[in-house]
Amino acid sequence: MEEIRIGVYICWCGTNIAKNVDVERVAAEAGKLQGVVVARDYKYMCSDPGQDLMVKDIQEMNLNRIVVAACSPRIHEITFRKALEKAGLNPYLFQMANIREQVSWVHDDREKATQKAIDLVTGAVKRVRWQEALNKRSVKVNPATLVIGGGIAGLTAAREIARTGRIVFLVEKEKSLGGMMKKINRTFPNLDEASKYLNPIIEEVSSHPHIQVYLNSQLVKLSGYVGNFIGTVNHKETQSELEFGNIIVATGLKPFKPTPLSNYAYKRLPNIITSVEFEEMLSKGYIRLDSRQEPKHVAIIHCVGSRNPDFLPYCSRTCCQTALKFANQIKDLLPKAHVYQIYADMRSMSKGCEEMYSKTAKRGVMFLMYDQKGKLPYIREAGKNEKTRLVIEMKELLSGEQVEVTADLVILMVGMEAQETSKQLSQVLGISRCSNNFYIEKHPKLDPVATTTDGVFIVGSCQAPKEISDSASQAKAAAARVLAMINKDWVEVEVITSSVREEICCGCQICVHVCPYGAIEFLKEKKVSCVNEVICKGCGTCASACPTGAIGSRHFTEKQILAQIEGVMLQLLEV
Amino acid sequence: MEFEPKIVAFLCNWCSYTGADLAGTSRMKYSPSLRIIRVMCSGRICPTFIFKAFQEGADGVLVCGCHPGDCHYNEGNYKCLRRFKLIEKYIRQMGIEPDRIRLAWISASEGKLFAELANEMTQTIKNLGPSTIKAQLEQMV
Amino acid sequence: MKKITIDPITRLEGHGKIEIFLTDQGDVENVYFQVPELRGFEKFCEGRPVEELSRIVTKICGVCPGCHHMAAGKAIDAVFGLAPPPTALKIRELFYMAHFIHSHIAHFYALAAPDFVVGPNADPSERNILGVIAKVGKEVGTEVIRQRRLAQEIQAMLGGHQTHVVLNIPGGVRKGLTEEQREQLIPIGKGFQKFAKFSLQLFRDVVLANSDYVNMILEGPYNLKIHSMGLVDSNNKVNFYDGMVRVVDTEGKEKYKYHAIDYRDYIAERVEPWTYLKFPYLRKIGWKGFVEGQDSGVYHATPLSRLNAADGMATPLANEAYQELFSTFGGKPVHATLAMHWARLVELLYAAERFNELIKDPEITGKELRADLKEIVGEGVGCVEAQRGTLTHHYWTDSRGMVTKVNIIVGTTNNHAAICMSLKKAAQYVIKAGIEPDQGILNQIEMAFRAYDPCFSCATHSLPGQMPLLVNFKDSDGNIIRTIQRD
Amino acid sequence: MANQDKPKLKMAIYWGAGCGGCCVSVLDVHEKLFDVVAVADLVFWPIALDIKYKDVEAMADGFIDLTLFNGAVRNSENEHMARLLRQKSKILVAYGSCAHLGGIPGLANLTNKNELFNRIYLETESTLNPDGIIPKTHFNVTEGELELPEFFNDVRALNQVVDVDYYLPGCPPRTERLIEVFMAIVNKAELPPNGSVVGAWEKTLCDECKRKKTDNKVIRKFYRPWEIHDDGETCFLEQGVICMGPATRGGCGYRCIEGNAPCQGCYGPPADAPDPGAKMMSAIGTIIDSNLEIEIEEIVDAIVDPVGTFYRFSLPKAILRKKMSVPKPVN
Repeated sequence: MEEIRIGVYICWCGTNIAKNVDVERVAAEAGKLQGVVVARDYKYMCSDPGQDLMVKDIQEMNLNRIVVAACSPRIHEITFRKALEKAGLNPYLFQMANIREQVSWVHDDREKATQKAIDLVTGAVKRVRWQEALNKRSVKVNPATLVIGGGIAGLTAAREIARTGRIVFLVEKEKSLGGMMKKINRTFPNLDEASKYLNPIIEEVSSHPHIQVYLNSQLVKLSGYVGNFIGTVNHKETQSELEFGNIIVATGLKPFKPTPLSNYAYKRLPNIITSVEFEEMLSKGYIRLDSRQEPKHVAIIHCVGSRNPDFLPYCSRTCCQTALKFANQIKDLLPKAHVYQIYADMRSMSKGCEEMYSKTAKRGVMFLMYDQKGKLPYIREAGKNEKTRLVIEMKELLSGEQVEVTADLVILMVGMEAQETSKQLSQVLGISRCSNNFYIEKHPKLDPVATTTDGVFIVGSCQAPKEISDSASQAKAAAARVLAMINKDWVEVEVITSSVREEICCGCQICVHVCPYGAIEFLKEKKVSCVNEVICKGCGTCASACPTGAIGSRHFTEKQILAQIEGVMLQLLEV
Repeated sequence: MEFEPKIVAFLCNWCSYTGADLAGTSRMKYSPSLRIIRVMCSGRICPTFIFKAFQEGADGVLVCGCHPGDCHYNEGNYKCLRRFKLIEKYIRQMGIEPDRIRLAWISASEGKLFAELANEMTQTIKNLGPSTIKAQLEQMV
Repeated sequence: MKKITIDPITRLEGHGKIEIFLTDQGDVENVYFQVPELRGFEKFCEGRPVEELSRIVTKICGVCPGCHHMAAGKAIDAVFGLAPPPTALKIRELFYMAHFIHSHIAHFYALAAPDFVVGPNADPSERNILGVIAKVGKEVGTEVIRQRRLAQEIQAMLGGHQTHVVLNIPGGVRKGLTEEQREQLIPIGKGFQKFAKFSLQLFRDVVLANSDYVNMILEGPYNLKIHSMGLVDSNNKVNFYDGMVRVVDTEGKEKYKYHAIDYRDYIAERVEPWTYLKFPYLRKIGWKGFVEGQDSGVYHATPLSRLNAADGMATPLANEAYQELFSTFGGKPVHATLAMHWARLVELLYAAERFNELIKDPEITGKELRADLKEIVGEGVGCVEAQRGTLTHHYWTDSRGMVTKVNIIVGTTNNHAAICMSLKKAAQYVIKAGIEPDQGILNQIEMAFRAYDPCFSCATHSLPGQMPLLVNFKDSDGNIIRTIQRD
Repeated sequence: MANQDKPKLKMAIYWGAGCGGCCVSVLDVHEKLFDVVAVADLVFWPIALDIKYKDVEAMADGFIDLTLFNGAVRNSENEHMARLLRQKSKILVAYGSCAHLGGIPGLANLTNKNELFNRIYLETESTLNPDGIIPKTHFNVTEGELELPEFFNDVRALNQVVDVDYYLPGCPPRTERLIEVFMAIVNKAELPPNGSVVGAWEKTLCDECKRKKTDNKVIRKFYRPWEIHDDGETCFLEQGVICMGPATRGGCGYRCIEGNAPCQGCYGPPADAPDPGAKMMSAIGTIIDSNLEIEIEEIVDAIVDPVGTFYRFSLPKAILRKKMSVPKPVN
């Protein structure tokens, strides 16, 4: 075996580390460790001169293992790996000791902090000796894409991709395309007709030569991995197998049914309808009661189901704007009608909505605030001598008064919840859901349309309730991600994976169900397990579940970790 | 001089380790007794690691993973939990105080909780006193 | 005072060691037999699930693992309050007969026969199994090995593991016997019986026909007037697997007959500071020291004691052989230590006959192999006859069947005191002031002790090759004065 | 039969803290005995004790070609012989589970000398010992002094006392394996590097086990062997009974499985396992089929004896090789 020649670099991070850690002493102690050829401390290791210093050492002293003690590897591991590559050394022959976030920033006692830093460096040095060169691997990408869901998000994504001449399979569980948006009459804040936007897209998608639309269909089975998926789609009796390289999930959401909130008397008293039902009414071009008369008093109750710990703990995000939109539509159609906004919080976010809010207020719409934490508004049938059929009892928060709102039509702004199918689909796709059953993105801030499963993207309201514009932009973002991958033609896959030593594997098959990604397959003829390293994400759970030691976890091998334990416990310095 | 425990802590990369980093970026102070070792997932943690830590003289061993349901790899933390329960039973049978090992869930946003955990565990170990395991293993009589 | 150390001896639990102290005149002052080893199963079995003990205690002795397996199996049945179905009991006994056959063959031919077939004073390098084979011919030798192998293979067939058998499970056995297997075993059983009869004939021809041997057997040093213990069935016939413990006194009269579970009322164990092995004795009489006779608590549990303690054998041919033995000695009980070899062959014949009875029994291939658990009683005693003595296992458990306490009295332990006394007698007889002991004399000391147990005997007559024995004559300061070596 | 001109192999077998089963496994060469005798001379056999120590001491270093040391190191006599035989032998083989891993006697590392002596010489129900006599290493009888070896507090495997050339595992080793290794040595065949396990497979038992096994390795409830009705053909693990097969080297001929009993690991762990029981413990923990802490605790509760299950034959070679005595907290 080659002689191990380790270089150790202790970063001061200006004073960030140097203030609480005696970096010179750490370097001195590291220098005494077996295999360490050079140990230096430097002001900023991540800076160009810092990296150059390391690169120069590697080349001049032909170092073959590097340890940097600095900030968290989550910040600069990549940086230093690149530096190793630059020096012609495999980037995985590198280990970091986190002496900033986990030492200098959290300990004041300089002596103890220094001691701890020395231990962590020793651990890294012991570990790096056992680290092996790993090579990046990539797979070809199938240029076809599967889009699940034919709402505005799915349609947009499908169109974007198809327009570049790539194949798209669009799977919609309903009998027609359009999704929630089809149910919407006009969009806020400008009250444009939704169909004006939606229909041309549906038109283009349905007739596009590169898009195959599957209606009344569902994805029931998925195998393969990023770039090379195979999916089974059920449509009515028939089934078809499709091959594609990426998946865009755009399954949207569904409106909340207000029946459980008995205080709103939905379906119990006449002329109490949901926001969705009201949209349909508007699409028919009129506003009327069961009696076909026009209402004189219209009350709009907000947050029905939303922001309610017993139902939908979250904000459904579009209801407030829609309620304002309704007020305007009512005023347009029935200028004499009295409109009441019974709200908990006005959240008129998104471009142009705040303006819509003040505009609406100016049109004589009355805003009444109720206490969501306290007693919710209660709808009762009006008595004989009252002028309307319905009365809403509520405590008005701003005035602090108990008031009764008279209404002949009540619109319940129902919240939006995840599809029932979200669980089943999440299992098929191997993506996870949040506590509210919406799909979880890979990173809430920095990677909002990707998921932890490579090649699977989530767009629109299946990730959380959204307005049309957000859904569209997510769809285009995902499309761009997919197209980028298709054009690159290959995709890099995880290097830190598990692998099986077939000469040791006894074929007990304990590992098979341990893998959360189904990356482990038992080869019957060979009587051994085999890890599909493209699917494997490198969690290493199988390595710790393997009773024979046949499964190894690259870059986190038993030898490496045990050596690190030995290192951090090694008493170098008696305090 | 006062007994300063050495606790080997195994942290998963995605939640716990990031949580520990957050404690740092938020400049929270906690006991210097921990020696953190990073693994990708708490599901990687094998009994061997824990036994080895004690053999090398650790006064305690801390294992941290993502909260149930939040595992970056879906279920690794559950697998860790299952093993841990068995390890606890074994440790007891071997005459080691069960309080010397601890499993805790720390999310990426729980820097404060991590700092508190570190202090708490350090206190527990201080109350137990230094581990004699290494010494006992080294003497063959 | 001089001290001789004879140290060629092995053990069940630990190696054996003989210390002979001589008076200044050179007469034997005293003899000590020491067992220097201990493993402590009684202690480390605590905390284990009780059903595992049947698999753990076989490791007490790899020479007679089956005996510990059976004693444990019975104790565990009792802990679970289970009575195994007839088929299970018969399979266990069938296995046990095979176990006896293998062990008795090994002992007689590899360990005892050399003294008689080759001769007590013959060249030690020939006084071993190969020497026997040389005398009786290779066919016979091969046959000896073959019969032992068959017995071993049957143990493997029934108990999985040929040494550390796994047959027993609480309330029965893990594995049944198929028709095919039974068919296979029938001819083998016949072979056993034939071979047992052959062996008895060999004993008559070689030993009984030789007046020197007969005298030697009858001679004082090889006689020990002590009580005899053994398991007997309802007709007071010898039984290896089950029955009540019967003790007859030095006159042959029944002294006690008790259920194994009451063993503590009848047996107590004494601790001596100079050996790790304890000394069981008859509790009601009490420990009177290493002395013979009706008033001594010393007893033995050996093939001979089993015959003494019984009224006969349960199978016809073995019973004839039994009668022949006692009539030859002019009645019961027999105290001639060397007659143990003969008794062992009578038992070999019984084991073979019983094997054949069982293999013909229709129930042996039955399908009901286990009784199902009802409740955990929490205490159980299991007692069987091991080749080398009555073996008792006693377990206590908690409500989950986890072992809280274990007490074991191993076969050979029963004979610890007797062995010490036989050795002293032999030594006193052969080592005389003025006469320099030679290797023949040393061998005669060992013969006294070899009769008790193969584990104690394979020492000087083991596999071929150089197996010298050596005696150091030491003065009281332990300096070696002279050494006799046989090689 | 090997040819006669070849000098015979000088072979020794010593029996430490073991049961003799290893010696029986040697006897079980049966008819092959004649072949063995033709090529080997037994120059030492367990039974010839300190006399033979003197003989062995008299031998030149390396005089013995091959020593099979069986049994663990339990007392000073075993240790002395281990050192002596190491010195006198060209090849020292740790023969059988006890020498290899500590074996069943190694379970005594869950207790200690005092507890053990107290139980056996004072507390056992059939013992009458009013004077509280405990055997002593040196004791003066009226005629002179008697000596006994010193009983150690811990049980040790052979390589915890001396360097071992090869390990031939098993309780006892399967005789076929012994013959293969023996013949390889006799015929001066290429031997694996020192410190290797010989006479056992690289793969673990499942590889050759005849029972039906699938990937259905999720366990909702663990059973003790008597709690199930074994169907005689389904993998024990899949029936909820812990079987050490997956973590135990093959080579034994799955004899316990043949007897419908689960493997308990006498052949020891596969190559380079840092701890003999941890991997199986980890595997078993992983396949517990529940994510609820309370439920998991219930399931684990049914694994009644982890040490006795995962370290049945190997406790002295475990990383935590003996039960710790916890000093009483000072307050």
